[in-house]
Amino acid sequence: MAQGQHHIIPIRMLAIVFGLLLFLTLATVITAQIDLGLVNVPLALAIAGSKAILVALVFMALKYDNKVNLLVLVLGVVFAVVFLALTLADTELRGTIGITEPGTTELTVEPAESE
Amino acid sequence: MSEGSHNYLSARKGLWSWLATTDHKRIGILYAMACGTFFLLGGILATFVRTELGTPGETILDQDGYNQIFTLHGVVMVFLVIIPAIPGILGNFVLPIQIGAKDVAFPRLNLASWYLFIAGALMAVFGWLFVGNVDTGWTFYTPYSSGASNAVLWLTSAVFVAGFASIFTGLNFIVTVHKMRAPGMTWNRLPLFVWAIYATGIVQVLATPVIGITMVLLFLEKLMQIGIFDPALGGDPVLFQHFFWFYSHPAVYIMILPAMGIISDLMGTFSRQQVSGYTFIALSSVAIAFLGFLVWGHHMFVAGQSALSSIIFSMLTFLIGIPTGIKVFNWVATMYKGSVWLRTPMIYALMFLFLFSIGGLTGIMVGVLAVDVHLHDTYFVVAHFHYVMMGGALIGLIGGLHYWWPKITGRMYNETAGVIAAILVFIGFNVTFFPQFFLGSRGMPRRYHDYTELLPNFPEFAPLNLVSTIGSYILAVGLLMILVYALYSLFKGPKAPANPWGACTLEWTHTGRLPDEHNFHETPLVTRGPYDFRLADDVFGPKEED
Amino acid sequence: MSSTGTTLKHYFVNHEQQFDAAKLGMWLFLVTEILLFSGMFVAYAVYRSWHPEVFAQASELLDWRLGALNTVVLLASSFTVALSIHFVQKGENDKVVVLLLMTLLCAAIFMVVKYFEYSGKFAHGVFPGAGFEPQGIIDGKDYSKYDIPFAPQFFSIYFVMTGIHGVHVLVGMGVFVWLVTRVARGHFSPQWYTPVELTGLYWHLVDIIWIFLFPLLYLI
Amino acid sequence: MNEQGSIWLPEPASTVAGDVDSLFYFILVTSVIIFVGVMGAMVTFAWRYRRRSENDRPQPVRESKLVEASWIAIPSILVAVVFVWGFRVFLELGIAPPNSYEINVTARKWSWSFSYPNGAVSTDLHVPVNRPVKLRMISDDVIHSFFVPAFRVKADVLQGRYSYVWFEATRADTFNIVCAEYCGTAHSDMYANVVVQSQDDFEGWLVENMDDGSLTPARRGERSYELEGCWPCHSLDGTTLAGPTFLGLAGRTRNFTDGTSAVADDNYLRMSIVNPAQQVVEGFLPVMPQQYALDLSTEEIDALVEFIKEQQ
Repeated sequence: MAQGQHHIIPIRMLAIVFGLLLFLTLATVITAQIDLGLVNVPLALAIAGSKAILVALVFMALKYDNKVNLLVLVLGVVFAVVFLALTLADTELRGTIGITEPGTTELTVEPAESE
Repeated sequence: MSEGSHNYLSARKGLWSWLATTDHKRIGILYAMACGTFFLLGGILATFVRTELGTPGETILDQDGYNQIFTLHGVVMVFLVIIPAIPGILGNFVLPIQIGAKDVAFPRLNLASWYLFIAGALMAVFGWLFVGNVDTGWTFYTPYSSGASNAVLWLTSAVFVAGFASIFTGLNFIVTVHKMRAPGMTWNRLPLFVWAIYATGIVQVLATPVIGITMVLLFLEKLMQIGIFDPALGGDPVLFQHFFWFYSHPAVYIMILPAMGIISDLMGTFSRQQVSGYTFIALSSVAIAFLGFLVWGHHMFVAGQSALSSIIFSMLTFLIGIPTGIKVFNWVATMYKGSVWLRTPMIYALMFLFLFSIGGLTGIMVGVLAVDVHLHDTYFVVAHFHYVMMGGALIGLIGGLHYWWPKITGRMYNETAGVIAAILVFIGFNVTFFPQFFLGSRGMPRRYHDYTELLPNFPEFAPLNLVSTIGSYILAVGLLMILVYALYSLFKGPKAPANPWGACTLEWTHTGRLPDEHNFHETPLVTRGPYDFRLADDVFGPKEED
Repeated sequence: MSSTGTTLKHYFVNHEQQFDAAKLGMWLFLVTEILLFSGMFVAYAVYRSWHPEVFAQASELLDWRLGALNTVVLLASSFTVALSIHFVQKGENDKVVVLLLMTLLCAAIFMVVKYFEYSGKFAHGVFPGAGFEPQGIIDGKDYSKYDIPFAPQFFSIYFVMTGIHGVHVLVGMGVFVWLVTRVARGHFSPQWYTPVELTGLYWHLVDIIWIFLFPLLYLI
Repeated sequence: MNEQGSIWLPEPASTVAGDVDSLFYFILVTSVIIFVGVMGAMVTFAWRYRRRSENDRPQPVRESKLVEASWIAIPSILVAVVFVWGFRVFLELGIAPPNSYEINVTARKWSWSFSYPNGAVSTDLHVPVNRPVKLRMISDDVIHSFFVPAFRVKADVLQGRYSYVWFEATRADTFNIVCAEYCGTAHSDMYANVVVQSQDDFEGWLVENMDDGSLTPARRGERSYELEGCWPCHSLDGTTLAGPTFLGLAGRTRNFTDGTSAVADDNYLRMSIVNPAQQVVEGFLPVMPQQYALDLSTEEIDALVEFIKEQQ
């Protein structure tokens, strides 16, 4: 009954996605060998992200599925990013505000005494 | 639908029918027994802690003994009582019936999560009894925990396993609410208890895995010195605190949201009034669930995190105050022009409002950057979270248990005894915890075995601690009294009518004195909201007690 | 009620509801997996941003060719799983068996490669945590030169991440073995193939995690 | 030195304390007003609309959007005010004046030691009055937290990384320093004093405590006993704390947890300092840190042994 009516993804579509995934793997390996400076990391992550999206949408059939499932996945990713971002907000920014300048060892400077 | 042989208790007999049950109602009762036992244990530990602190110097425990006892008190109360209790007991029993379902979406998973929970608890007990002492505090801060006894390995594994019990419970409820609602049970006809448990489920599913991986990393840190959290190996102890609080702050909402749901139902039912601001309360539960993930750093203002992130976290913290405030104001407004029936559950609901307001307002206090620097890790914080965790979550649970007791057991409890116990709990609670605000803001740090050395400068610590200890005994008497009359009611209590409170959610209107094994004879068709007392009156007016 | 399908549980109204519920449940479970791994990604990001040069240097010890091979193997296994769902929806169960066996084979190759990677590391003193003491010369790399501060952190994270990922692969293999026997006994039909669908979702997620692990650990 | 103040807060004794207190009392008063308002409404409604009979029916209520909006808006404004105020005072607490006098702090289980620019070291913190003082703090072992209630300052002290706190004391008096982060067995005994002195007294104290190498070995040992934090666990008067007392220790026969025994001679005393876990005396736990072999020079250990032998 009901399950028989589910969208069947054509083999052609699956094969194209598989091909794309292999291509992107090759791309990430090649770009990693070239020193692009600051671009390397974002590029690798962008490629990995596109691969993940391909897998999620087609192999995992989210493209054709109930949108609630997509929402669930997006929420999971969003909160993983929140975890990452707010933790890095600490670890990357330590010492930007606060008591980091060296103090003095001199006792002769006594501005407060004169008040 | 009167007394028959088909209710959920009489349908099957024998120990196995309980241990292998997939009936959500029976699993709720299994949780009740487990959590009840752990609550008793945690409560006994708490009286040890308070007795030790009652007088200066060593009273009944030496330093190490005291450290172990408060650690166990924390671990038991947080992981084995407050987190699982309301979803496990009342969520399981009530939620499927309230939405008109015959069971949760995954009944076997539901049973499995109870066994996981028990397995986690047994691991903790095993580690404690046979492996070694744990004195790390329930927060397991590194490097103290990575250098502590091997029992920590057992405790972290226990938290990991019990965490999965919590995940599966939350997952089950989310799917149940999405997919199992009866015809006509639209989202805006869901009882607010269901909304709250649903929001709790979101937090359980999204936050709990992180305590899982934290415990794995801590386990490996202790076992193989992987150097992620231990500064002696190049790790960062503050990173551990991020990991820990990413779960443990949302966990606060796992504890309090279900209690808020109970209070919403109680306020509606016992005021016979549409709950004021239904949509606001429902959505504020979800808002709290999400915002709860953004504020964990307010536990770390003085821990050595960057000043900038402290500022961000403090700002986000205040956002949570808004939906919480909305709830409180709406609950009070629900009584306006209602017909307020002051039975025991309603007394607990009002008590919740009193205690939770204090907990919430002092929460604002400790969320303010500069003030928290002074108050952090003092008894002020201890008092604050007991007002929220116990005055909020546990008082909500006790109120809910009184409310649904007739439906769960089919019997009434003694109303007079209920009121007297409630008054004792109220007095005992405030006498115990209010002095701790003074203790903390005057400078007494938490987790202190002794304060003798501080007495020359702070002579008031002695009387304040003594009062607090006396209060804890009053509180214990009140709680034990509840246990006594509940047991009495279980065996000797008068039989309850199907709907003693005149409530109009499905568990009261569409089931008998005790629900059937599969909840309903036929799937209910829902045509009105959960608090439409005027519509409900014609059909389901309060029945006479028989 | 289908003769090949499992019966409808009494608490569901129809198969559609039962299937949707199972699938939503699986998605929620996958989200918990994402959050579980997120902890390790956070640890990775923090230590990488603190010690980028150490991470770059330490990752030289990982062989990107083996990593790339494993990536291709896992992608292929995802492909075969996706195909198996295609065929189970069409009721061609003999093809499903073949495809699932191919998936198992890919998973086994993945684990064998991992085994060689791990044992190669252990043989030269590259252990997670306190045992970290790299030594010996392989492929012209003097391992003892990698005994630098915070290199242990890189390898701890490497072993924990790939280790937990590997556990997931092993669990997946166990489920596939169970699935193959059930498919072979004709338990599934276009009317009811929920376990195949759910296992497929799980497997794809394991693949996605690796898609991120590969560049982060081996390449950059 | 009784720290009077109000029932809520001890008497402020630093420049920032007053600002923190004003904010504290502002929130307190606002909270009390809100609390009384909400509870007043609750009690009034519960009484005024109490159920009078079985057939009591509530009156219909129309929900007011205005009311709903106002109790979103008013709390929002209040928390915004409180946040900004808290933020400003937090910056004040967080940024030390550039001319601050710098003192190094080491925390360990379960004692503090303070070292001054001229080489003086002490177990109680001595600071000049009306002079910003900045502490650079580090821990030898687990996390501790430096907390002076009278100054309203607190900061965790970590291993492997400095953390800082600054304050300017406004009264010459003695105040408590407590450890606010749980750190194990004797956490509640990890206290010290901060002695606020006039500029002249402070300078005099500094000179007096400078280490000029003129001490006898036993006196140097006594110094180490205080500064390295032996005293929280090893008494000199026969009291049993977390570790054995030093009174009458030398020359006595010791029974160990592994069943063996030995006489406490010089070598035993030395070994107990550098490798305390090797032989643990019956009735005690192996809780003593292992760090002393690294922290103490050979001369310092010799001096400590001399000092212990003196306690008869």
